[in-house]
Amino acid sequence: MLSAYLLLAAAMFAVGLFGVLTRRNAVGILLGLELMLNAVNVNLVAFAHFGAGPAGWVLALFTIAITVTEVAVGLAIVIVIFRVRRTVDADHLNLLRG
Amino acid sequence: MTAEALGLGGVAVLVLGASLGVVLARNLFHSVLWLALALVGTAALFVLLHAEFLAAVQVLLYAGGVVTIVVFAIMLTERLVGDTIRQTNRGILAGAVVSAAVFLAVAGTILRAPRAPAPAATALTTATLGRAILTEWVLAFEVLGILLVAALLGALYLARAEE
Amino acid sequence: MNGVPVLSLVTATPFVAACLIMLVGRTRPLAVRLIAVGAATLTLGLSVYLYAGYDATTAGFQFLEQYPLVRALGITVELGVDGISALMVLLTAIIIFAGVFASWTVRVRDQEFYALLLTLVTGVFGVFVSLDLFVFFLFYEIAVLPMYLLIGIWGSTGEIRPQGILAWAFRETGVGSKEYAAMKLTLYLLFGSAFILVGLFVLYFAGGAQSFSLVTLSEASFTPATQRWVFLALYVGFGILAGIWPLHTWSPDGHASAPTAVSMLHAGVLMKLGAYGVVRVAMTLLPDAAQYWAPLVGTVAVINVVYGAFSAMAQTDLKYVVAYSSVSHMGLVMLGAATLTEAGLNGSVYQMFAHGIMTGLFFGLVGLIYEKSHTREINRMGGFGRRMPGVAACFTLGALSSLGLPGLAGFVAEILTFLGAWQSSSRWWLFPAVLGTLLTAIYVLRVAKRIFWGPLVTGPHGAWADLPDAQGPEWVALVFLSAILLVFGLVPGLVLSRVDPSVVTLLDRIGVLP
Amino acid sequence: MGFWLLGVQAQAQGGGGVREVTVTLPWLIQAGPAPLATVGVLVDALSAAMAALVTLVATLVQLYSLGYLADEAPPALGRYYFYQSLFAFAMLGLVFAPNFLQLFVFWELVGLCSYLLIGYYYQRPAAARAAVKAFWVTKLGDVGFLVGIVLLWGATGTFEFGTLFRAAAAGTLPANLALCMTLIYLGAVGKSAQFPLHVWLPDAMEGPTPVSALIHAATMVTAGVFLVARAYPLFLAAPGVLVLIAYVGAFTALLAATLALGQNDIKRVLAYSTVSQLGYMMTALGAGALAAGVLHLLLHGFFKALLFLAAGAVIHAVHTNDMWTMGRLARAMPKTTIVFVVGTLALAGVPPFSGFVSKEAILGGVWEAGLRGPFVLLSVTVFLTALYMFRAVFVTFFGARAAEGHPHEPPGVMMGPLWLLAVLSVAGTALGGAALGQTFPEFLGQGRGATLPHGPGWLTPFSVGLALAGLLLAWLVYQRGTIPAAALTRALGPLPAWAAQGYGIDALYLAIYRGGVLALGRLIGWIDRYLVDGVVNVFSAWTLRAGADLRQLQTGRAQDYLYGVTAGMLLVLVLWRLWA
Amino acid sequence: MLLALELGVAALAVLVFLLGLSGRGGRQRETGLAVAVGLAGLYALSLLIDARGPLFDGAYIVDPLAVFLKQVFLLATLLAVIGGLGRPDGVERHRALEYHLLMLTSLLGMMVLASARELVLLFVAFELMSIPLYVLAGFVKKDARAVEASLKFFLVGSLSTALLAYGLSFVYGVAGSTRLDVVTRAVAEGDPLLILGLLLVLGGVGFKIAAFPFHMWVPDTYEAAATPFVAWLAVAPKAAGFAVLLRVFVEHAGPPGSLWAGTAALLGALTIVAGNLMAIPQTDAKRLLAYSGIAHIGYMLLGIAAFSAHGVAMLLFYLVAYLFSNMGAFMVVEVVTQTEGSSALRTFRGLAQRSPALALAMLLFLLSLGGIPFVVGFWAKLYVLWAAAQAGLYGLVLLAALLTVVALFYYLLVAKQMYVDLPARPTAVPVPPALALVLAVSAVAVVLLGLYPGPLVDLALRAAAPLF
Repeated sequence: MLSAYLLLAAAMFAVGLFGVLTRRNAVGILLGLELMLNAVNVNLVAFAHFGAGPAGWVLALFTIAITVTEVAVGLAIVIVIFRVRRTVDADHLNLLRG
Repeated sequence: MTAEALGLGGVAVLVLGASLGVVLARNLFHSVLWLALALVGTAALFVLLHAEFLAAVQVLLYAGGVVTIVVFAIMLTERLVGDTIRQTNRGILAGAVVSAAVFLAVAGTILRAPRAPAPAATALTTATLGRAILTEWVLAFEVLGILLVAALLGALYLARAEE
Repeated sequence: MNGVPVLSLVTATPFVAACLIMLVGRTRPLAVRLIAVGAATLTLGLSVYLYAGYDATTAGFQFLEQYPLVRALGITVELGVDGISALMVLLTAIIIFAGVFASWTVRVRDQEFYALLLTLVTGVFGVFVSLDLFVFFLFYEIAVLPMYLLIGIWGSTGEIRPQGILAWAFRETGVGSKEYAAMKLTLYLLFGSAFILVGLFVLYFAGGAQSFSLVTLSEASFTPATQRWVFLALYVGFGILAGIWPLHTWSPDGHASAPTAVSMLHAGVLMKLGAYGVVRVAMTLLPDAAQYWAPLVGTVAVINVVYGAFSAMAQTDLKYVVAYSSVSHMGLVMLGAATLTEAGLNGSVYQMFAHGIMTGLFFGLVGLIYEKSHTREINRMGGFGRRMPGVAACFTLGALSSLGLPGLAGFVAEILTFLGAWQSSSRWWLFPAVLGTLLTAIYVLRVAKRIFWGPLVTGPHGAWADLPDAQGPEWVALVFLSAILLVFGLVPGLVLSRVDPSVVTLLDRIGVLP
Repeated sequence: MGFWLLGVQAQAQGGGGVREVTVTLPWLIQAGPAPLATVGVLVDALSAAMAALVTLVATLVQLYSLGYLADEAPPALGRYYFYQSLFAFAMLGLVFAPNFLQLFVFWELVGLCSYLLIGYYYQRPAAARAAVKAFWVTKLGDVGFLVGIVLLWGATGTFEFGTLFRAAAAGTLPANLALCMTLIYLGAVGKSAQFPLHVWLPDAMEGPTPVSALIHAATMVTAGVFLVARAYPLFLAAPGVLVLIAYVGAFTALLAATLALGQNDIKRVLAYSTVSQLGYMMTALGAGALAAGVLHLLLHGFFKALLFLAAGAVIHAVHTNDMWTMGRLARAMPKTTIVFVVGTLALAGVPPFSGFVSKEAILGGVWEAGLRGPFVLLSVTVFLTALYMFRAVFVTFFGARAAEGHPHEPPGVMMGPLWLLAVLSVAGTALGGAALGQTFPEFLGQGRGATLPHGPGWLTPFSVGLALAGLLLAWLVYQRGTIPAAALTRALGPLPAWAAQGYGIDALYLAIYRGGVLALGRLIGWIDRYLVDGVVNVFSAWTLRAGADLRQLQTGRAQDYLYGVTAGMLLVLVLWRLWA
Repeated sequence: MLLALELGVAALAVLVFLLGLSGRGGRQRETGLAVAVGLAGLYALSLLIDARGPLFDGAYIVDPLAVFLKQVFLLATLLAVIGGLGRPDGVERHRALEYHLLMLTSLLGMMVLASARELVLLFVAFELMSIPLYVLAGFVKKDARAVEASLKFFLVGSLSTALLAYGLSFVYGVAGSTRLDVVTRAVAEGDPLLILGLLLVLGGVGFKIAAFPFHMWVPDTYEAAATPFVAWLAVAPKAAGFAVLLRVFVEHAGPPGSLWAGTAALLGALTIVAGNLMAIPQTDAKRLLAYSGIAHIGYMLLGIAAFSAHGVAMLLFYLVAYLFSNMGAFMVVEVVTQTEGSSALRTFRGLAQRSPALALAMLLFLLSLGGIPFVVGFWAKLYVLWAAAQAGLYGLVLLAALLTVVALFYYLLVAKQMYVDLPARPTAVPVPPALALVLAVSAVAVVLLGLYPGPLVDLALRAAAPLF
């Protein structure tokens, strides 16, 4: 049963990764990251549920909080970028390269 | 057991479907809405795993908070750009292959791993969680607090329009 | 004088002088030179004292000094010399003494030039007097690095036009420019030092001695298999510096581009340092491998001799001729070592010294000619003997020593090497080696004839009317080196009395003494 | 300079004597009781006689030079006397060498002096060319010499003549002795201008004439002969090598004589004549007639020096070397003519001149040794010698046309040495015999009662007849014109044309030098630059390009960076999979 | 007492906050000075107090390794803060509160990380360290390049965080606890899921230390962000990343050591090759240093690949060497950039003739980075190779040594610009006093440690010994 949860989480993680890798829009990439971290939480809670101890819940809780902060900071950066560059298309953000 | 499996199956389809919606939707707003759905679905998973408190946190903080911020951000940038934000994908094939490879690697390991016979399912009680946080993980909790303050400060600094 | 740390003094003096020079300020060129001369004279004096005071009746290391550096890892600054290294110290002191005078006319950023030059010399001294291989390596690196700036800043650019299918690579790397030469030399030598370092590590660990001290390590024993490949690593590493074929190509480019004193020092001393490393480290510590690889070392050496001579013949750039002649002569040095005979090794060490002086003289002269005529192309010269008879005379002397004319130091080295070669296990080495001297006679006299003999050609400003002979301080360098060539050619006992006991000790270790 | 030389001479002669004396000091030391090599002095009859020749001729030439080079600038003159004195020193060192190594050392040094003196007029391209040519060609032989002594040392462990001779006497010489001696003989081939290394000597005439007299006629070029004589006990132990020496010598003698016939330059005539005479000496040694060969060496030293110096006086007077622009000089320079003719007669072997004695002895020795081939060659050479020498005499001093300008006799400082040498050329043997009180072979230590070989009874008339025939032919052709020179040339077919080209031997060397050595040099130079170093440069260029290429990974697009992270992750996972 | 340093940093952060509230936070000099003094005091404190021991039942440990690392963090931050004082008018000046506060919180994260022996704490601390960095990278928020760099940094960092968290979830799940000592026991059983988790963690940390191919954010971020910050970013967080590697993989996941060592060897080799090769064509000093920094990480990874007390000690020594050399080099770039307005390599032309001392300092730093004797970098590189050789990784040692040659190529190119080429302008380059101080300290340290590395080696050996 645990495996089922883990596989589900893995699938979610992979879908999130797909979004991260393919989205052109920075906010879209951020959403993909959300999915990946969400998958982590599923993992944690599933493990905790199947007897791995309370740490899983704690970690899940913390992960949620950290995800929120990441999103906040990430969006702040996106907004700054918008302000300066008038685009959020990750493809166009290549002033720096080489 | 079967009920749980059935529930899991249903939620899994919901969550995965929503996730795919997040990464494939053309309109950013739709993506966000799909995300909200995926997060709520995850909350449902938590319920299935007897972690109701976390489910609540998930719905309130995540599905509520995060999605709200994102929408805010989108509104803000939309206002700045003056155009509805469209989004497309690039390199779908490569992304799919790489993601699939990661999935296969992880899933393969999960299936390969020797699993002890399913241990007694444990339920989460709010009290357990509260006690754990304030005893064993108090230091982490403090650090998390500082992290939240710092992140807030940083995000504020960045997002604030300069005088 | 027993308590005086002569070796530390010799090693440190140039560096202290370099620091002084940097402090003196850039507006006082004479003070800079005087400090350099003072330091060079002091080291020369100390080296002579060292060499004269070396007790030839016992072959071991003398003038020992010890200071711990990193106790945890067993690294100690351990100094000492035997006959071979004492001679090398003397050689270094002689060359730098001459080099300081030879670069008297450096006008551009002379303060930095002298400071770097002297720093370089500290490294060279350090290598020759270190008994701890680690410290040896450390100094080795110091001896390599200043070269980059010395060539990069004060070097000269030759005229090489890339042709053929590899031209793209030549253009990409910038063949011919001094920047290219500086980079090539530095990197090539550091590349070699990578091999040395690996070899030293294996010595440190595999012997179970956990020490870098030559003395301690020489009591450790290594399995034949270990010996073989460590020897190879050390041979390649040191061999690069010694200019072994086919890893020699840094040397012509580097020496041709380098300023006079640097070429003198580099071809005169640093290449010897490579050969010295092979003898001192590889052959001493890995006696079985020395025997096992001797055929390879010697065969490569005779390739060097003949190949270098032919290459020298093909050059039209004077500095390249001299540089390739170094490649050829270093072959003799390595050949002598590879014979594993008393005569051969004596010859090898003698050749290190003789070639050091000779090539120092050569590069000093070439530098003079270049400085006064502003060309390195042999084909643009002719009849210079009329305008610069002194230079011509010294050049001829050097040329004669290089082709092994008796009465000059080169001959003693060559005859000893030949005798050793014929006694060695691969007798046929004698023939290419002797052929090499014939080829040397051809290219070196051909060049001398081209430059100095015949009617005076027309230069860029009329008939080279403004071409002066050597002047003032330059004479010091030329006469000094020429005199040494002569003295050590006539009285070989000066060298052999000190070197032979050490050579016999080494051969005894290798176990090839009859 | 001259005084110093006299000192050396005095010292050398003071040491002279029949009793053999060897004094050595260690030179190359090594572990163990005996040094690897020594320096020292070996005085015996041979070296004493040789030293006497060297010092005498050297002194006379120095004197002569005072007059000959009076017009030179002081610095150049200093150089000249420095080289001359250095030469005398080196030559004596060679002569007194007690071992092969020292002999080789001074052998090279005299070569050096030769090189420097040939190149005395270094601004002249021809002189410069001749100097290096001389050095290279002799060096070619020296390489063999060096290898020979190294091999001999390898087999016997010594360079010392004394030790080697004792071994020869005891019959304990190594098996490869013939090889060693052949190689050592190569040195003599180069130095004494034997075929095929004779090509440098005619060109060496670019040097000042006194130099030619001293180095390239009387002393240095005979060092090869001296070498063979010095190591004679060893050569005797390798009879095959002696036969080779004889044949090469005889062939050289004839070859050079024919070449001398085609020369227009008076000094080159004399040079080829020297080559030819060296061939005689070598043949004598090869035939076992040591005393004859050495005697000819000494006497030749006198009359050839005389000839050169006299020729020098002529050149000094007319400022040209070309015989055909001279003529009837006998009128303006009668004394010079006399001494030149004396020298010529001695050279041609006309009795009673000194050359006659030694030449007879050589022919006798060769006949007695049963070397018929060389004997024939030498006999022809006797005829040719008289022919080409008198050709020179008639053309230069008599002939039909008068030389241009106002030739005059040389000053006393030049004439004095000429007279002295003329006396020695006339009566050298007699004077020597009287001074020594014994025969020359006795002097050389060949035992009491030893005499020069004299061959069968018909030999004397035969050889004198040949010489006179040559003289007569020369008179008919070049003085009387009875037989036109052109007719003579036609009669000989293409031979004269070839001879004028030195039989193409020079061209052959040049071809080997240019097409072989220099071309190979260029080839290897190319290989070095474009292959050996090319590899280095290609690797460097590849590294540079790899950097530039890898840099393309850094596209600047954020998602490619994310791919990077994912790829790294996958890489680690793959490694894990492979690990098991 | 065991938490004295962490509390000190927190107190300093509060102080900065209070200064900000009092309206003075906008003034850089005062805030910066306060922070600098505070950090210096804390550094001194770290040398004085000798408290060692576990806290929270072993979840938090103050051992020699932790102390060593914390001193590195403190020192790096101290130098960076002083260096920041030498900046002319800029956003840091007006927003000194945020700037220093973010730095201090990040520092706090690192310090906790160095001691954490428990996964939750480790994760939170890791984030506390990372998130402020994203903001700091884009601190000059009007600079299009800086914010772009910030976004890239953020995206790569977040993805790595996801990997790390995902890995941690497996580790926890299989081990049944988040305590590392429990993990050690679980690892012994060799559950592949646990290994997978640990490898994912390795990937997550790989981003932090910028191993190839997790490194790609580095050049962009370094090039665009403010130089004193970059100097710090190049050192402190990387040291923290190594802290995680040491704690998790060396100290606690020992048994399948060969796998970690092998992975470290592979990543190390790749990083050395890629970093050095990509540095060659660079024309910007900061970018060059970025790539060279990547290569250095590869060398440090060899210390882990050696998987021995020696290896770890040498890695620690390397960190210190790298700290001084790299920060020094970046500060020189900062000085030159202030005058020339660009960090392009060509601005260094003829520096030796314009400001000999500055050029000499840069040369020392470059030589140290290049691993030349008598400056500390030599020992660093040597010790790491030594450790690797001791572990029998001769091939790797040879590769590393060969690429050192490549590294010298581009360092020498910079040296060439400074020494060989002629300056465009003969005027001296003015050095702000704060930067001069940092440069002097770094240069002296580089030379002193180069001449006498013994004590530091001993210290590193003491710090590393308990891990095995």
